[in-house]
Amino acid sequence: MFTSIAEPEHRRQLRDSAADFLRRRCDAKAVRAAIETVDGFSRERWKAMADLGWTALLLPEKAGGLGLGFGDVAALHHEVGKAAAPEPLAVVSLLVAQAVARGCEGALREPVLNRLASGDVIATLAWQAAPGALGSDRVGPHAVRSGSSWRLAGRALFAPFAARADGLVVAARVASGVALFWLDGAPPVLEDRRLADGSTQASLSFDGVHLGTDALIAGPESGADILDGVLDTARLAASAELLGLAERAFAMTMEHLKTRRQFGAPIGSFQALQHRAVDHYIRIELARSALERAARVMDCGAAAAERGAEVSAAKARCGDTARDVARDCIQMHGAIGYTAECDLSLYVNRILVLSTWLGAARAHRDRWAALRLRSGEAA
Amino acid sequence: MFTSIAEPEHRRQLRDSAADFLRRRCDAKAVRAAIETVDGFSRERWKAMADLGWTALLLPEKAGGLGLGFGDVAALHHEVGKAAAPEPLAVVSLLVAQAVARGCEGALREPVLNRLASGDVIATLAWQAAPGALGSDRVGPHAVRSGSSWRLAGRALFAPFAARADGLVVAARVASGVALFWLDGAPPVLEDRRLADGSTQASLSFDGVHLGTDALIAGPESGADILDGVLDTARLAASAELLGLAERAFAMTMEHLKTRRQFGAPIGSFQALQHRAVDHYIRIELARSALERAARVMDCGAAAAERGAEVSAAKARCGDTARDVARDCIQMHGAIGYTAECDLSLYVNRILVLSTWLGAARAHRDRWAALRLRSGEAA
Amino acid sequence: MNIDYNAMDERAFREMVRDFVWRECPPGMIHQARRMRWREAKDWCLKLAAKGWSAPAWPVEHGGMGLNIDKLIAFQDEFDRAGVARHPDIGLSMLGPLLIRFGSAQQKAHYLPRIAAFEDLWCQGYSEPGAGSDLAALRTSATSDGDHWVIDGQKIWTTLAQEATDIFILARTDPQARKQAGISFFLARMNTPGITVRPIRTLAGDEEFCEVFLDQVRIPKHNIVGAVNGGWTMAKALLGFERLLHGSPKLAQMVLLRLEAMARATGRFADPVFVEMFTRLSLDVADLAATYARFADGLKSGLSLGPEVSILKIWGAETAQRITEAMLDMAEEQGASRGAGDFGGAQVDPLGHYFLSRPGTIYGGSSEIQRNILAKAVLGLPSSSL
Amino acid sequence: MNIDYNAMDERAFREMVRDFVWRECPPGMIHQARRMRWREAKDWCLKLAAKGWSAPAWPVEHGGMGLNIDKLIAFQDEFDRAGVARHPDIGLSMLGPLLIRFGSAQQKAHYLPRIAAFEDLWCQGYSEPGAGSDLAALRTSATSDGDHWVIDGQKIWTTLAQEATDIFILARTDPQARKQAGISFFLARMNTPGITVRPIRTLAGDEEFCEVFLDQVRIPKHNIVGAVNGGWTMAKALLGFERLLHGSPKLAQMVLLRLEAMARATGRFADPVFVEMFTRLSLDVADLAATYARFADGLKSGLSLGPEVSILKIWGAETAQRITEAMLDMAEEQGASRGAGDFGGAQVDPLGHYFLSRPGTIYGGSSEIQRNILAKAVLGLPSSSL
Repeated sequence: MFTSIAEPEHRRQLRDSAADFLRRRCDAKAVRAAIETVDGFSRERWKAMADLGWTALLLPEKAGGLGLGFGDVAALHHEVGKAAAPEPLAVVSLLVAQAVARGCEGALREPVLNRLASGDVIATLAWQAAPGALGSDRVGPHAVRSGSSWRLAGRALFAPFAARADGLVVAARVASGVALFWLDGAPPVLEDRRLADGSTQASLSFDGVHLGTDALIAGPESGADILDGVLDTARLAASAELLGLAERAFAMTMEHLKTRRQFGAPIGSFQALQHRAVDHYIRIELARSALERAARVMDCGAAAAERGAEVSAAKARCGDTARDVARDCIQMHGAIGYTAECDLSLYVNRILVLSTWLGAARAHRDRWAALRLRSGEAA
Repeated sequence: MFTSIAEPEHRRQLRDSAADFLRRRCDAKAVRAAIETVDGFSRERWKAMADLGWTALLLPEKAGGLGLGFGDVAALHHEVGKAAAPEPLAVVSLLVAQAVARGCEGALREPVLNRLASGDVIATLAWQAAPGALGSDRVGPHAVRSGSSWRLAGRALFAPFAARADGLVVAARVASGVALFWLDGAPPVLEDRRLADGSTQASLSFDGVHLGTDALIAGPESGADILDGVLDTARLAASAELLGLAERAFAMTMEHLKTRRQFGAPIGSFQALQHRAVDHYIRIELARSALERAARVMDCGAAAAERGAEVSAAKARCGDTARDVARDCIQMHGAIGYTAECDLSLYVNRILVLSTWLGAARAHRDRWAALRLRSGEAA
Repeated sequence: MNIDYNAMDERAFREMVRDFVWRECPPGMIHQARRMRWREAKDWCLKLAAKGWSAPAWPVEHGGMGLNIDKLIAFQDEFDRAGVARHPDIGLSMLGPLLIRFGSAQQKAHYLPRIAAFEDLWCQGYSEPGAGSDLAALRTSATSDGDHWVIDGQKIWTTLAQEATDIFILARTDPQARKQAGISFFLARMNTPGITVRPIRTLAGDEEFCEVFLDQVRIPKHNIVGAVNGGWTMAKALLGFERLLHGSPKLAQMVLLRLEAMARATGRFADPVFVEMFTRLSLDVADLAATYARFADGLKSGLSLGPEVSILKIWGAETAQRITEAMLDMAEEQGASRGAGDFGGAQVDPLGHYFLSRPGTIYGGSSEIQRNILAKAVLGLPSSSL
Repeated sequence: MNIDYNAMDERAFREMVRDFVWRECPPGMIHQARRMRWREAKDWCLKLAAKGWSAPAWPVEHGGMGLNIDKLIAFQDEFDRAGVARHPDIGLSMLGPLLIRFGSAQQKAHYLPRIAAFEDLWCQGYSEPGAGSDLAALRTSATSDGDHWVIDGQKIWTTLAQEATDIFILARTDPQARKQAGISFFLARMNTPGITVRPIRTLAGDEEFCEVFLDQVRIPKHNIVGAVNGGWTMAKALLGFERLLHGSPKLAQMVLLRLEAMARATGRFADPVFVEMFTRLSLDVADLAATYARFADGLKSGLSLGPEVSILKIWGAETAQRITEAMLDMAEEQGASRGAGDFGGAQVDPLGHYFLSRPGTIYGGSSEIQRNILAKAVLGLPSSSL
């Protein structure tokens, strides 16, 4: 149903193998079982994903990674989205591992990256000062150097899976910018909340946390750039997942329209529903275009402003589209679409989470406008 | 098709007689003939409307008027809208005559009101400083007293029919407020423009205009209130016309949907068009409710803020609804709806004019918000 | 206790109601983003019953307040302004009016006082799996067996059946009759052998609806309302009550107030983009309320409700949905959490409200079906063969 | 003059085109809210022809520039950025490609050079009264009479027929054949006896379209393109060209640029509500352009255009409409005037743009029909009997 434009061969192979794995290991029943656990995901499946190299897609081959690019990240997460897989792939492999890989040149680098890539640990990133914050200018925690240690303080909101994590990258404001630290062990959770899709997010308090100088991953000369970079990378992945989620929710709804009958005809033969379905189809195709454009721009090594504008355009489009598709898929399913036992619910709930994660649509449109309209370059 | 709730008997009679007159004297052919003249309306029909008392609806009976209320004004203009009658009824009878009637106690009062009520002259109102201005805080012209005369200066925009008028009320900023003056004869037109519906609007320059002290209709102690009052009254009428225009455009489109066939069936049997038609029907009913609420509030003698909020709510709703109905009526008519020979064009073009006249929807929503949200009273 | 409420001055009446609500309604019943369970609502319900206020719309002789339409609107409005959640009311708002109109003297005498006192909690056996809004496709059957009817079938989307004591059931008594003819209307205790209930978990994580299985359920013959095969009259009347009930602007007003509370507490009224959107939504709700009042005026002046009353349900439900989507937008990352969150001090549950507003366009005749009906019955557009 | 444009570096190619356009295109051809007439476009057209640039997409051997798709997009893009209005191009964009593919050697040799030189101006006799987008209902007939066909019928919505020198006509040559079979494709001079033109005034006050009456119009037998009764192939091919042409983001881009010019000149970028809306519209256009590029990439890599290409036309036309509605909103009272007005120094015609964008969702298969096709052909939804 959806337009496929030729992709490079290695990417198609990545897609095929991902789709195959997810079909076998992550059907709706398996997702449902995982999200009802305390973790909200399956550690077994997580380990299996790591074994496939999914946690190390962007890492250079010499660091044990696959050395792939952003287009490949988008393709993988697109497949992950189609399966509504609940594992913290973008968090660990893109937010955390990329922060360490890009920032850290010290003794921490190898062991941390290895543990992350192996799937043995779950780690997360803490940085966000307030709802709607999008980057290094709105970091919550702060830190001061005091002799041979760093004294941290302040709070971070919305750290995914933090209460289930075994380690943490924390971004903190320091005297001359933003620095990144590695914090081993359980993060200092203040409040843990369960989200619509069964995953969890915590707010953290760093008051009284002391770290050795060896915990520094990136100092103020590069911390902000690295933070903004990994956030945009994770947004690309979230956009791709949203696209996959929207596509599958839509496809399930089209199946429903073809099979469910009312007033003596399949409801999919009702023109009003057909036209609405077409509207969603169009918007899904626009979302695909926005996503591919963002991945291409990132693969070309664009500067931060260009990357930010395109990633925000993609996140806004994919988030809005997915949420509107979800809403109308409930409606087109009728009452059954409102039940948890309908597989659609897995998609709707995950869309509701990912569409707000790392910035909802309005925040990203505002960022796009700030980056693009100021310079007089409109569209 | 449209919901009729019981109206007082005198109002139904007013409606019936108006509908009858318009059916006889103002069918589509007659409208078309009138709007292609230099005036953009028919002076003959104007005189006949005056003979029916339409120019003196709100005037007290002792001043030769009908002594009716705002609900009646709304009812009459609703009928006028249904016929797309191009005569300057709201301008002369509400903006001008009401300004004179409410403000003027001097020698001018009787003769001017008589000439206006008789239909012998066309007069207009000049006040507006800029696009989007809504009231006495944004008056363009200004005046200073100099001995026994007033020296005027400054400009006013969007004065309807000014290049065809034989007299003018001008609102001007003076030392301590806003004053209203009567200016006899041809207004000082700077630029005359023809609007979508064939009517005209002019910008005026008052530089070098001198008026005697007897030209003062209302001084600064009451000028602003009177100006704001007549503007809201004319907005009520414009809202009612917009409702009537939207209803008729919609009804014509429903007729088209019932008779025009494509692919072997009347196009009105296509469900997608049916559902869109219902959406417009709903919005027309909401517009009717907003209009009736505003008229009722005015008939209860509400204070300026309350009146302003309700009139703005009605103008915004009626304007938006009419414009959306117009747009979709073109679409539902297909190519024929894009031609000038289709009667729909008369309605579309007039809607495009009235929906911006005395403030487009956004300006009125902003005004509503300023009046209602500041005080914490939401809905 | 014999107050003539209708003779009271409206302001005094409102003050009386407001005073009672603010004083007596437990905080747990205020501003809830979901339907209340009996255990949560019980205290409040019994207070209402003790005051004689459980059935504001019923005639006084049946234990109601006998309010006229003005007072009824004022009464409801005060509850809504205070943010009182909906308590179990199917007996009060659906079955009661039906029995008053169509029930036998014995049925009225037996059931109405028990409903008004919250002794019985009713649920409705109406929709069936796969039938959705298409009531004519009803498959539950009732066969005569001596002095009983024996009912077999399955109902779905039965609100809070798990805590109901009684159920009313539409079942087919004449399998030969076409479509709507041949349906009858039954009353049954939930503890009758053969009735099983299975709660359905919703998207929101609640168990608001149930499936009800009916397996050889024996019902005494006198537990039929109206004539045998006359159930369609009842069903239509219920639809009529529902149409009015579902056309009320109260859900939209309630969520708008929550949106406003969130926005005030978090300073969003300083954001012109928010104010513009909030203004649009406020006017959507205000014009809905004005239209509702216009229909109510029509009723008062003796007009009957035509099919055009459906516009209230369509617009009300869709407006409520738009408002809850605006709540999600404003909540940003917090909109992903289950349960109430803190918004600058205001406790609001945007996701709960989002879910709560979903069924409004699906149940009681989906918005699509309502539009089909309006297109034909009101706009006079030709039938499609679909 | 034998430049291999396709071998040029894209930047150099764009600079060359831009330079020519900015230097040579008359100001009256820039930023127009309506289609240009021949008398207005003539100078510019003849300059293009003299430069050999009138037919960028045609092969070099037929007098075109022979541009590949990248260069074609760049060429068009430079025109659009400069705001160049559309000149009479039906011969160039519709008939030319058709003749190149289906015409006889004589037809190519005779017509193509005349089209490229703007000696002939073509119009299309395609739609008929009452038939709308339903081409199978074609009623114009052609009957054989010796070495001529005699054509009778009526065409409508023929763009600028009043200034065309030639017309191509679809007519039914076999009245027995069902629907699309039995149609043929004819070429005729407009001065052939029996052809009468009546302009149709539009909502916008222009006379952009005409009715064309065909009364016993005698056409030599060699003026048929393709086989007798083979016109449906031609019609489909034309629809194919149209689909691509109509999917171009250029109208949406053009009106967005005008909106931006208005907003910059009047300081509206200081209004957050405007910026929010402008941002949405900009992203709608940007994502349209990205989707168009994705389809173009598909074409380049050898995929053929399926029915899903219609999404471009639907979204492009509807986005352009939304943008022009935003122009009207921004224009406030000035949006009611006919003709260009002054907006802080920028000359813009919001009403003209509003009208100009209306036909995009009606002609060439209305948005409703495109959605019907997509629902069935792409989404695989079942046919309704309507």
